[in-house]
Amino acid sequence: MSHETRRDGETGTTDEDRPGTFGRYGGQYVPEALMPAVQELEDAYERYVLEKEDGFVDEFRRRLRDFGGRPTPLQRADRLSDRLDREVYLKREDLLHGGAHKLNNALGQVLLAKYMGKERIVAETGAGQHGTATAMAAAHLDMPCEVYMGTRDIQRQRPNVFRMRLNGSEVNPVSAGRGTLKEAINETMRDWATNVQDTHYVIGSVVGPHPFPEMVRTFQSVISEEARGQIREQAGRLPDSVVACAGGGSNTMGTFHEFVGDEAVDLFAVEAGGSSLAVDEETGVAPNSASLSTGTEGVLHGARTKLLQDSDGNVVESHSVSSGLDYAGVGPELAHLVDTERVTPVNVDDDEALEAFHLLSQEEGIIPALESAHAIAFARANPEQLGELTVINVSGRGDKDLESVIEETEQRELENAPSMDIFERAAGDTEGGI
Amino acid sequence: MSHETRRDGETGTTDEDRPGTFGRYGGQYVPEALMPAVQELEDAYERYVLEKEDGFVDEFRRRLRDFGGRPTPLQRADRLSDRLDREVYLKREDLLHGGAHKLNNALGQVLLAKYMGKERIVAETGAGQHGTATAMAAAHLDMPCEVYMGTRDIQRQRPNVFRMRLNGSEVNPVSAGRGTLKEAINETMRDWATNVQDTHYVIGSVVGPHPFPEMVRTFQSVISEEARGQIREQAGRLPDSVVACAGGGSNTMGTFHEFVGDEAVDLFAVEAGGSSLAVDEETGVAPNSASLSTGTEGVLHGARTKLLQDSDGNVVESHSVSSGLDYAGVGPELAHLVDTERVTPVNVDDDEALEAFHLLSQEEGIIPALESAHAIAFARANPEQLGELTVINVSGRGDKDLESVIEETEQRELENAPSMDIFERAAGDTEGGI
Amino acid sequence: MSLAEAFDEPAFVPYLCVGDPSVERTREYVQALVRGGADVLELGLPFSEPIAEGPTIQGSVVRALEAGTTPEQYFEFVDSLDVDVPVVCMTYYNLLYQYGDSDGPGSFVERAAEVGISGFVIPDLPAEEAGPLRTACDDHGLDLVFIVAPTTEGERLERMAGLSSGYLYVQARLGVTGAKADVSDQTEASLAKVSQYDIPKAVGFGVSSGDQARHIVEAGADGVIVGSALVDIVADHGDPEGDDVPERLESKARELSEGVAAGAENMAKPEGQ
Amino acid sequence: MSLAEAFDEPAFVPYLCVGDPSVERTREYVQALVRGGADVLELGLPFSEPIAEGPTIQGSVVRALEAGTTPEQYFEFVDSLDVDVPVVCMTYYNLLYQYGDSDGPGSFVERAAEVGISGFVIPDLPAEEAGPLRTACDDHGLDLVFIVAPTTEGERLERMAGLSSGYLYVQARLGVTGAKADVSDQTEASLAKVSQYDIPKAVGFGVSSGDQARHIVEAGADGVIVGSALVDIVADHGDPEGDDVPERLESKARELSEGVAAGAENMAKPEGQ
Ligand SMILES: Cc1ncc(COP(=O)(O)O)c(C=O)c1O
Ligand SMILES: Cc1ncc(COP(=O)(O)O)c(C=O)c1O
Repeated sequence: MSHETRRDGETGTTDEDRPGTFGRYGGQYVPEALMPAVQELEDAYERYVLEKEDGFVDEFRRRLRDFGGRPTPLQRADRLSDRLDREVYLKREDLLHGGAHKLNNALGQVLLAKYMGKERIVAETGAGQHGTATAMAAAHLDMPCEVYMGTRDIQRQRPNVFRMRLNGSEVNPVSAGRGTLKEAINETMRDWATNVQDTHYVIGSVVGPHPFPEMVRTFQSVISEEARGQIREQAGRLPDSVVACAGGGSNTMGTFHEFVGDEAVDLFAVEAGGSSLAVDEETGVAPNSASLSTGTEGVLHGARTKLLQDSDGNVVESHSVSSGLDYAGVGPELAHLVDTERVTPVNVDDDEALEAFHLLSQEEGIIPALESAHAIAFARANPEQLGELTVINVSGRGDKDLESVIEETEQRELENAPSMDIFERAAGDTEGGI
Repeated sequence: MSHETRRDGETGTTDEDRPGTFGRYGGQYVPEALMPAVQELEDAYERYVLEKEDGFVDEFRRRLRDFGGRPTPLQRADRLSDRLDREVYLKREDLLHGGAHKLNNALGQVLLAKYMGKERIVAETGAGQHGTATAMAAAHLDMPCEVYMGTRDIQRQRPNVFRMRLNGSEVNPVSAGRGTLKEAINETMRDWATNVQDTHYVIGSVVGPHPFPEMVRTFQSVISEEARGQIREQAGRLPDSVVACAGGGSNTMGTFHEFVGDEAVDLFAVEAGGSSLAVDEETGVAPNSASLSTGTEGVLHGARTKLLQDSDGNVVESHSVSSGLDYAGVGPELAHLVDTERVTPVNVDDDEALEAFHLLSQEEGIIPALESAHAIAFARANPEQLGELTVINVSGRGDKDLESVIEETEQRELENAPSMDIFERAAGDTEGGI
Repeated sequence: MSLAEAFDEPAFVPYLCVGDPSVERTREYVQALVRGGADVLELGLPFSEPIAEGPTIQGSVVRALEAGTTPEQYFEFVDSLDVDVPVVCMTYYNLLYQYGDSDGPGSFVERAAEVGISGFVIPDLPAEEAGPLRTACDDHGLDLVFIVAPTTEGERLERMAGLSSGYLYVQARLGVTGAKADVSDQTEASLAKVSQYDIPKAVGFGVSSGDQARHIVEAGADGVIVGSALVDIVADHGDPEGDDVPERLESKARELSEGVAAGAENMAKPEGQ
Repeated sequence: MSLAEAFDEPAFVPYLCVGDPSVERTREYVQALVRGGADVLELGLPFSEPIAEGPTIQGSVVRALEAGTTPEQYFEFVDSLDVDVPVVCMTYYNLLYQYGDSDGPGSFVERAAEVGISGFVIPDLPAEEAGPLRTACDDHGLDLVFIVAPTTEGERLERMAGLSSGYLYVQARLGVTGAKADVSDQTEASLAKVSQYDIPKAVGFGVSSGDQARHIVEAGADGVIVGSALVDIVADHGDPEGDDVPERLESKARELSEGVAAGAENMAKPEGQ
């Protein structure tokens, strides 16, 4: 046999023209084995979600309402409004079933998988919020589900692991690397590549190969759809600004989407500034997760986007007190909106986020997720940037964060943290009188 | 000085004619020092709540919506309906802010205290659900709040203690007796008796002296108000039955109230059967909390009602795997509805409740509070009693119960409990490959 | 001696909970109090939910219950008590309600009358709920003492003064039982408020010293009720055999009764007697 | 030798990740593989997110990164490599994209050409995203190898066969890299699917024994790619000085290359050569 080295046929399209790209970002950088699945998903997304075939959209909306608890309220924050001397409204995604906006997406994808005839769900999870949302949706829709989670995260996030197991999902420990989110994503991709024919991979944010970023954003857009109507009804006009935290960016895009066309509305994506914005090239660690503010263009987990990487292109470890923001990449659409200056990327550090957590808990009676506390912290520190009327997304509740907030609070000097000596007092008291 | 032993004036009314009684039950058995406060509250309740003065009711409804997340959905439980071969709808109070129906009452009372010009809130809590709801409402409405909690409960319910402290409430350890709910109620009564002039006592269920039972029921009736409308809209008719768990009975009365006049609707109050329905007179312990089914008439915490007591009239210790049901008394109105056969008291034991907890978690993607699991367990075991169409109240979510469910599950052989060996597997895996 | 006679002179009214630490020891304690000058005895029958008590008396109640004290033991104890002062039973309504076969307080009152109890103080029974018990007391010739709180006013005060017999229990300050260093200014105001009613007024809640007792009597009280300061002595001294609780109780009682007597002497006596 | 020449006879294509446990040891290992009969070398450049690799190769990549292996070290290593077989660089797209000052894969390809690399396998770069790299490879005369998966069909298969140069990497089964006892039946079907294309077909994913290699060649493959079975040897033997990894690699390579050769002999040879 003899062969000549040759090539013919098309050269392949260039990235920027293809559907599934947002300016320079997006695309489908996945192993060939996954491409058919990705394309099948693209088709299904177009048919069921965009073209509303077979009543998918109606069923999705109905289940979001009855199972998920939508619409979530838009609440005027009385004391925060006083404190910041402007009108502050909170979009209460913390009230969604499961305790975070994550269910909007998980329910959408599991339902879509059902419409596609898939028989098995896999998902990755870091802090466990996306995993629990997926496990709930899978239980609700009677789909077997396996969630990959780093061994370190499993030990740190016991309650969420319990919840997934209680909902009947398998939780597969991933021990590679640091045993955290990045490794769990890699491992879920591998499962998908192996079982692609009957399995759908429910990705947890607006990241990954097309159509995930657009599809997840579409499922999450119910947030801004509601919020835009609610603020007009309650305040009589559009807000001057909208604020959301950004990890992968799904609550962010969900909260922004319907406002993107409203040019007078400023959009702030609040990233985790962690303990510092610098990257330590030596150790390959960025003590932050501010990929929009400090990241550079590259390819991660299937998409071209902004990410935290060293000069060679290896992805560095991100860090944040909030595990849901602790991710080195960000959704490609959000990266594009930042490049085109439609969205302003900002960040707050761990201490500010913790203080905002305490502030909202004490003054509004809402214990926010540490992720959401970042959005509050930005508003608190920069009221003048908000205009007269602002909407802040409370992407989730903080029940999952209690232990870590207590721990982190103890290690710092925060302005407004309550003392937790009650346990010692109660222990001391067990014998004595009152 | 000489005196003759004499008495004149009225003899006092007999209990059964007075307002604040339900048949033989109810009344105001409180120390004299509290009577003026109780009467002031009675007046305020009539003016603001019943006669809707000063926009109280509108403000309450608005805050329930925007802060609390009302209305909560009524959801058809697809798989439970299949399994029980009838239409089963779930009223999703687990989606209320804080994770249980408790906020309906706490928000109403704290707001009322504000209208009354009170400057301080006290409350008792057992499992911490009422305490956290009150702490949230107090933070939301900017009222200082102190919550009394048994030292034993403090150690058992860490997350809820954290939440109260995070919301800015003081938590006062009560070490008397067993250090649980009963003692915390006594202690809160004492605080109220001491600080009655500026303090309102937010009682956590439809118990206590008049007007509490009626007032708490009124605040909680929003559940049945919504549910009755929702089931008519979704199923086209009234249900054949309505099911709710009963501890003190606040979710119960809230879920039943609007259906009480619908005579064709059967009402089932599901009590905690614990491990046995018998009372051990020797130790003064009832290994259950089934005061409607097994209790006798007496006076407890300010009202005449059914309660678990020994033959002398001392209150015995109740028990249930679910701490929110673990109370020796029950609301007087519910006791009366049982006596008049409008409400059927039933009970399920600890094992059945745990199995129902697992069932709902796995098959519907809803992790219920252990309290609410009792209602599901009754439905599961007695489908034929439900008729063709039933509404079950899911009074709260089970996040608070995770650790205790795992522990209790390990000690039993349950039909459907998932294994939790994941933590050992994850720990073992930390070093090896996948 | 009847309650009415006991208040002819300003009276010292000590409280103890029966059964703490045992019925037999309570007997010694009560005798010591009488030796120390008690004019009336308030004897607590322990109930599991003592919502009007502070930590001191609550502790005593818990110990008495742990020792197994029952209403029947209580009655037998009072029956066998060989002292010449009237006994008032202090307890909570549920124990009255449950006693005997029929519902309601009747059987309890009947049995109380049998063993020579003179009257009742029931802290969780306000005037509004007292009808059935008032009737039963009337039927058996027992007194029913009501507590007038600092918050009691107007019509309710009228009604309670009218309903009360034996004496009026004037609560010296808001809150629950318990010894305090200062007896509040409230005392004088409270006494003034009830001065018009023709019934003995005994002041309680927080009295702990002879001095306080004297002041209270000087302010116009017909009696001084002391509980926690005595229960503190019972609680502090554990050894059931050789301890000196009776001696200490007697001397505390003497201090208090002498305070009462001193107050009585110092008082202007506008009505000659 | 060019890639085209290397596939004149069915070829044995071993994979190792450069830098595991160090660049110097990799040199010994590579020489051993060549002694054992390697016809083409697939040399991995470690990337932090190796999403297409199974645990074995992933572990190797992690060790190489921990040893500090960079693209530049990789290039210098290949440059200094004294072997007479073509080297294919296997890595992920982000490393190509980041290399050099300008965006895009151009500088990387240029440098690769400089050090004598013959082509690339980029597992996270499907045909749809390959335009820029294909162009750069063409500009520098390098091959770009695409992976055909069991799920690749129809138009996409056409397009990829067209785009691929050097060889087609035929993925033997779904999933990620990793040694398996059985090479799936899928192999024959996969080879049949691509038989019409006039380009060498090398089968990989899961091959671990000489026997399997022989079967694969008998089924019509032009090459057999083996990674995890070799990396297992690298991973199992830790002592950086005196271990026998090179010997074991050489003997495993020999087993595999002999399997390939045996398969080639046993094959019917319809086209004379
Ligand atoms: C409550 C909450 N908010 C925000 C995030 C960040 O994700 P995203 O940026 O995709 O919204 C998470 C992720 O777990 C989360 O749990
Ligand atoms: C979720 C939930 N359901 C039910 C109850 C029982 O209370 P109730 O009978 O007053 O509704 C509790 C009490 O804590 C609770 O937390």
